[in-house]
Amino acid sequence: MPRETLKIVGFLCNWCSYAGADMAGMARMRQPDSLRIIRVPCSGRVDPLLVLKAFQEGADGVLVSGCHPGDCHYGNGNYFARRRLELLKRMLPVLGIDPGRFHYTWVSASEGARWARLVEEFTGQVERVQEAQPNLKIQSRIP
Amino acid sequence: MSTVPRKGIKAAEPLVPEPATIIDVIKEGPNIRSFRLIFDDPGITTAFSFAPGQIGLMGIPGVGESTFAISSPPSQRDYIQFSVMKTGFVTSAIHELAAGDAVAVRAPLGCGFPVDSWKGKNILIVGGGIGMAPLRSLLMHILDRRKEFGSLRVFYGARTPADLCFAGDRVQWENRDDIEFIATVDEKHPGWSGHTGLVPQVIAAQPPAPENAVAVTCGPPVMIKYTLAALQQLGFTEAQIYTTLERKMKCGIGLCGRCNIGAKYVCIDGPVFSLDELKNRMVDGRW
Amino acid sequence: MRFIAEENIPRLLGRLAANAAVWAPQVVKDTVNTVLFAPWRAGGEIETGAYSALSAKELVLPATERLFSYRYRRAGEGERIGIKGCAPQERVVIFGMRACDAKALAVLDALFLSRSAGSYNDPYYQGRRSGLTVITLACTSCDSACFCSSFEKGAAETAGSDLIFYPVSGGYLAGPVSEKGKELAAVDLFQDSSQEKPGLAKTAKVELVGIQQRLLERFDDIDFWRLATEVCLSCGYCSYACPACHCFNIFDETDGDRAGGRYRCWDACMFYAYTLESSGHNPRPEAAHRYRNRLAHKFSYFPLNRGEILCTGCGRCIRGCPAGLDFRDVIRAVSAG
Amino acid sequence: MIGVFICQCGTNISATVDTGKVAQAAAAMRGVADAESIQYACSDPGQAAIAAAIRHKRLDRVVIGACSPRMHEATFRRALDRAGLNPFMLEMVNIREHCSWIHSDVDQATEKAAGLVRKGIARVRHHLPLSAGKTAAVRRALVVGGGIAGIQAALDIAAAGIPVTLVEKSPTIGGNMARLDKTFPTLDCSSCILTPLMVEVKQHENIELMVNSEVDDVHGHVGNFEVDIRRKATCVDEKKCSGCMICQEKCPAKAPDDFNAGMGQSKAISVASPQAVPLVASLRKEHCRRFSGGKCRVCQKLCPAGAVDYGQQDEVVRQSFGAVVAATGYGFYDWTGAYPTYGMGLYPDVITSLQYERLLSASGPTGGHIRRPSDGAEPRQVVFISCIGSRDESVGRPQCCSVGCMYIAKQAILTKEHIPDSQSYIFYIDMRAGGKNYEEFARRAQTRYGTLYIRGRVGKIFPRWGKLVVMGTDTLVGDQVEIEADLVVLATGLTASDGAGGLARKFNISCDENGFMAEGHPKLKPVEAEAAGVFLAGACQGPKDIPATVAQAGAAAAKVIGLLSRGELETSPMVAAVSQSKCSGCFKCRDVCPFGAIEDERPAAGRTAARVLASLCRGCGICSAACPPGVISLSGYTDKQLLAEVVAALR
Amino acid sequence: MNEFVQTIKQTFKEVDLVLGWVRSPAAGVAVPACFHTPAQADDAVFDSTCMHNLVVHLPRLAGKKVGIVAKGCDARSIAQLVAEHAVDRSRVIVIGVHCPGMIDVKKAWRCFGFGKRISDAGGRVAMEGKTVAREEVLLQKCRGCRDWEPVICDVTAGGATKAATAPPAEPAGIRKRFAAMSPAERRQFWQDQFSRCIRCYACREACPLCFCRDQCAMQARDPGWATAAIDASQSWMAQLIRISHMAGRCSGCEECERACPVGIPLMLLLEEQNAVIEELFGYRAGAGPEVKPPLLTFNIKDDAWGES
Repeated sequence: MPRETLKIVGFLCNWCSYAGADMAGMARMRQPDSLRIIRVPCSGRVDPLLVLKAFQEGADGVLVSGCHPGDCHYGNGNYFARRRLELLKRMLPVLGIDPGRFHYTWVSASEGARWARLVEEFTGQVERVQEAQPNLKIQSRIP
Repeated sequence: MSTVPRKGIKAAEPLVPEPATIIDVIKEGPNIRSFRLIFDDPGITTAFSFAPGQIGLMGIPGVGESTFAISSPPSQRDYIQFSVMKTGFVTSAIHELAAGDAVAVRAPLGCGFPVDSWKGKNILIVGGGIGMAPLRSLLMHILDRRKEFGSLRVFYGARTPADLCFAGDRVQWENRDDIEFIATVDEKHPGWSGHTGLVPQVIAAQPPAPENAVAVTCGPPVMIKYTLAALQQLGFTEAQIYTTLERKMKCGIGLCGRCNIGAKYVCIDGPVFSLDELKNRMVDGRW
Repeated sequence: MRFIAEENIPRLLGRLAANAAVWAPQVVKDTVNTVLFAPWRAGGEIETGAYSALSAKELVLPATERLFSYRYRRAGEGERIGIKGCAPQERVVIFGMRACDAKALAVLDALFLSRSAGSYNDPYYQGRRSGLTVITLACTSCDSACFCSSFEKGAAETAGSDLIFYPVSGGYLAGPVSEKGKELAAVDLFQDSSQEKPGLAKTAKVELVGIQQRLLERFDDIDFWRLATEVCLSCGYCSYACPACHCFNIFDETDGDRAGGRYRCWDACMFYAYTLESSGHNPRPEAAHRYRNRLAHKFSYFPLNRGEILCTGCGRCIRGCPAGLDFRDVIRAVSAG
Repeated sequence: MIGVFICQCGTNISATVDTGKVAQAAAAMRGVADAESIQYACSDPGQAAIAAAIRHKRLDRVVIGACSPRMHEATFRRALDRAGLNPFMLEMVNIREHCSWIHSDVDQATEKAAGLVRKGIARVRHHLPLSAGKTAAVRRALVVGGGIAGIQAALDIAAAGIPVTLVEKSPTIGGNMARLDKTFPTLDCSSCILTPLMVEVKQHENIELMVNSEVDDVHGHVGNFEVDIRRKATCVDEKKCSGCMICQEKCPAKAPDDFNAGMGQSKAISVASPQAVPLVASLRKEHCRRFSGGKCRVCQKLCPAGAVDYGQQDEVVRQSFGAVVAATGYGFYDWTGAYPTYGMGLYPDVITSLQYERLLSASGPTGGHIRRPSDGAEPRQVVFISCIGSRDESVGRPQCCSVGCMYIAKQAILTKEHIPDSQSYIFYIDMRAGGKNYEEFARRAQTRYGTLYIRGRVGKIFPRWGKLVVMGTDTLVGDQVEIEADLVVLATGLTASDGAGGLARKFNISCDENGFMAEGHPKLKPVEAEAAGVFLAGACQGPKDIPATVAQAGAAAAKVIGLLSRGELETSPMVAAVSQSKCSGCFKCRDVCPFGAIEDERPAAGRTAARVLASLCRGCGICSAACPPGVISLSGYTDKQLLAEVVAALR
Repeated sequence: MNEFVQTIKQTFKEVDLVLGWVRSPAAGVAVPACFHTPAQADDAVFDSTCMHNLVVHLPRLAGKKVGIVAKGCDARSIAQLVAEHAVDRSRVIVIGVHCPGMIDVKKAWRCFGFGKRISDAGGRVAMEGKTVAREEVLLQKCRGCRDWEPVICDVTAGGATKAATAPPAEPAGIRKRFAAMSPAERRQFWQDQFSRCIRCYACREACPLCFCRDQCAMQARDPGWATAAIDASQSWMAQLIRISHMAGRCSGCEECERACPVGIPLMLLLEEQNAVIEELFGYRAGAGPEVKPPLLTFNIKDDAWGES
């Protein structure tokens, strides 16, 4: 499936990862265009249900990125996020969602290059998952 | 093309609303707005007829619909008006609307006030806050047929002067000599020269006679509770007192459940009830 | 009376399936004997021995159905709404409904197809109901949750059915109730028979005389209702399983920015949210308030307004209640005064 | 009514995004009353156009598709405010950093931009007007670090009448600058320009100086940081000590001389340097005989002021501050482990530039005479090697130290002035002399002082007959070079100072990959840390020279003065709020709140519900994700807003 | 009068009411009941059909002093509620019983039909002459029970004399099949399962830990995690709201699955989640009243499991 049709949602914390993505932009680092970034104050704001909601709505991939452990703008938001998201990641196979469609990571404000690489890699990963098994959205059947 | 005048609710598809367009929005108070609208099918606006007290469901497809009393009188042929207090999901969305915006309406529904049976009687109208909306329709209707009734007395209360709706109308009502219009606010307020005090207190201070009279009341539950007590104290019987209720409703046509008070459905048997129809159900507010 | 041999049932259903969807009770795969009515396909195994967890009311009142779709379009400075209604016209044959469930259809007809003054009939219900053919399976046995005998005709109830099958040795006697049923039983898979109808089940009997008034008298005794509901979980199972419960919710769904639809779906009077108003006020805040309304609606209000008791004795609410509640105990207590 | 404005940002956006088409797509959305493409939305005419549209089209919500909200969200909020709209009815959509700058295909970028704008419109529908609360701000600033940056910041803040506490971990302020001999490019004496400022700090009525002190713990937030400052025990009563240095003279225990970068010897009890401020002795227990089990009490017996107190304990002082300046400076790269071919520090005559600086200094261990460490001989051939631990990927340090080229040139010049018959060689990678008069200065080192510049890296240093053989490549000529040197000076790169990382964590300052503290924005917030109320001065934010440090310190001071001058701060309106009627009182929010901003309240008899203390809430939203029924919600990032965004992103 | 009833009666000295079981005349099995007087407690029973977790009623009885009969697994729900400040420990008297292993009444009814008195002795479950091996109708959770001894207990009221019964079962039936499924098959599996869901919320209402009840996000219109539609996609989302909110809280009492009228195997999700939580955080919900639930805390060394 060509990359353009992928739908990937990213939840980025305002202080590190969103700024890192900005940095990648300032450096004009080319990235795949399938990502839609949603800004949140902190990765700790990302209710795992938002990720599941994205999958319910048909997302092909979901990416969450926060400040590096120890660098949270709020002290420890990403530590809570890490627990919640790791659990979510391990639950995805049970739901029948390929865990390759989900990734959580930490990108700092200065890691523009790393961000660009990450987007490239994650998009590629989702692409491969997608090729192996098309995204199956839970279907509604309302008369 | 159908030549039969249609109502704002389709007999064959009662759950499907008629598209309408807002032509004017009037800011009545801090969180109350009146919306004047016309049906997109001009035939409906022309043929639209209803009795004061009847309700309609106005909504925004994609958001939902809610029940409102029609606050314009039947004689108003240019538009129908709903007055909406912002309390939740749908009403907040409605409050965002402006002239030119589209809504979808099912109206009229329910039963209005039995005005014809009140001919020759003295009429007492007691309203509070947004509860004045259906009473505005009723009052203007009675004024249209003023000669058919005895004395006409209106008490209208709100928390503060800003919460009193229908400012333009009030000036007219206060200036007419065939109606005694008394507005009151809960507490003294700078710039307010009218009555102060809760509605039941103000009624008690100028007691209306129950003989050959009907009383109509609509307002917040607390006000209704004490107004009913005050009226009954004055000798009004349950059959002489009417109230109009607003309940959570979905279908508006007696099918979906939920709006019943005992065996009565507010959407089809009401919203206008005489007190003897409801009995004690008004007292604890649980049904 | 007509007779159809056991082995001709799949043939009969197969033929019917050519012109209509055929529904029958079936065991749900991967479950412990959960029986539901579901679309039947040739070769599918029909479970007539066990009790279905839900009635088949979804055939006339789908759990969720679209009422209309809408689309906004620009009109000068403003916008206009275009609305397109839905008119379901489905042909369904249901096989294996019980007399209680079929009776419930007749009860629902009294509401949704009413043409009394001031009320509207329901085009969606009507569209589905008129296309529905009901082949009822008469009960020769029952369990302790069944209580259809509390009503006039008990297991011999025919209302709502088009054709009733009475189990006899080697097959079923078929008794047509309606014209539809007569036509159905006329086909060559049936033959005339002079066999006696089997004896039908005698189910538990709950005394309902005077209950309409008794409930109203008990209505304000809230402590009574609190006791009655103290182990009630306030879930919606009893409503959703009930063949006669019909309350619904209406909600909108958007499909993109400018289009979408309005839908209705089942709703249950035992839910807190059912009567919750946007102001935060709830006239039925506790399970006790909701339960008394539930029983009063079934045994008092609906009979008063529509002339039918909103219960047909199927017993699902007793059999499946996760809290093991048996509302017959409450009815008995109300009757006892 | 929603207004949508798509900024072209000159060609920054419009080169890859067809802003007209994006505006058109937005106009097709429900509730969008106005959608237009603007050349520069942030410019005066741009803002004026937005304001005009707000007024004329009665807009109540605004979506601006432009650069990152981190850049201009505040700008546009102010614009909304001026136009009479609540500033929080704005949604910014990033179609520059996240779209036009990272895509090249116009169609794709345009479609993505339109999608992003649709997502913004879906979100803005759920915006609510918000207003800021006010909290009192403590009118006192904390400056951490007593180098030139901290000194300058403290003096500037104090000059505005705002009390300052200056915390320095070592026994004296002055920092690295106090250890320098002369400064480039003017060659004026470092002490001569710094010492008066140090003294002024000591004497300033608005400055409380705390040396031998470190920040232990931090609570609170902008306007009211509660900081625990640990005064480390020095066994000397600062108030009594007169700095007579008798103790140092008589102390029998030798100790390394930190001030002289290990080039000389000091004592267990000592005054850091003759110019130290405060001029107070301190005792290093790890070197003291008494503390290593002996009975020595020499210093205490001899101290004329009776200032020595062996029983002194660390003391933790809690103070409140409205704002904080981090000025923790820099350290030098430890080269010994990374450059094995340079002798791993085993050759005494391979020294660092800071050590050389101390050899040059009149106040240094050699009294300003250049003597090489191995035998005290005066070197004739001096080799300088630049970029040790900077611009060197092979040791994982790509960063430029930004001062090395200049200080080597300075040291070469000074070498010639000290020893006229000496010859200096400089191995360099590139000459970087970007500052005012820098290029001329470096040129002078070659022309007037005869310094030989060799472009290339040194491969190996090894001793031969009392000399050090320096083997390198001259990449301009393409030849091997071999120099017999008497002394080799390594221009080590600048690193974040020890402990800067720990401090950064305490104040929620993020650090870059080199360990330097990250500024809020590389262009627009060069002195603000991301944590509100925390500012950066000097080399803690990145290597820089003295003028740049002083400039940044002044800027940080100006920010602090601006922040604290009003006496109260606006609290962010984007804080959490509880819908108490729906709260079940499980307090999961309180369990996860990093700021202690949740307390319990009894809204009705028998019910407990959570309440948010808005002045403590910093808007992280961790609580919101922890609350099962979602009754605590973060204004500006409500579940509704995020859900709308998710759904719109995928449809 | 038996010892069990006697123990309950004695707790009335300290409590306003006691939650226990009585035998339902119609259903032939135990059903939950509230005893308000010692005399009412005469009807109290405890047998292997007392499968209900009565703890579900505790949060809504806040303000009253309550006695509750609790099996080992039920006691874990109480401990978890206390740890979450949802139940005031000082207002609850836990009457611990030793559980013989509970019969899955649905399975039993499948063998015998509804409403017949079930006897349970000598490893056989019997009714009206028909018998079946006990293991066949035992609740899933009772196999390999780890919680025979109540973790919270104020008085002991007897019960079974030895720890439960069957060894942990190898995944069988649906569990075995599910374990072997590919992601796509699992997605389809849930599609099928949730297309049966009628959103009666019996799962939630039966859950002792779902104490938000009336405010539950599964059902709330605002912010609208799921619409009201009774449809696979929305039901999937709604159920995941519950599963997600149960993370680190579910004590595995199986009440949701038991309550589900259409037989959705909800425990497949919860069992897996509980296993992941035990693996990641070494935590079993209901371990004790003082323990901090794992998602309400963190450890900076959590990355031992590796950043993804």
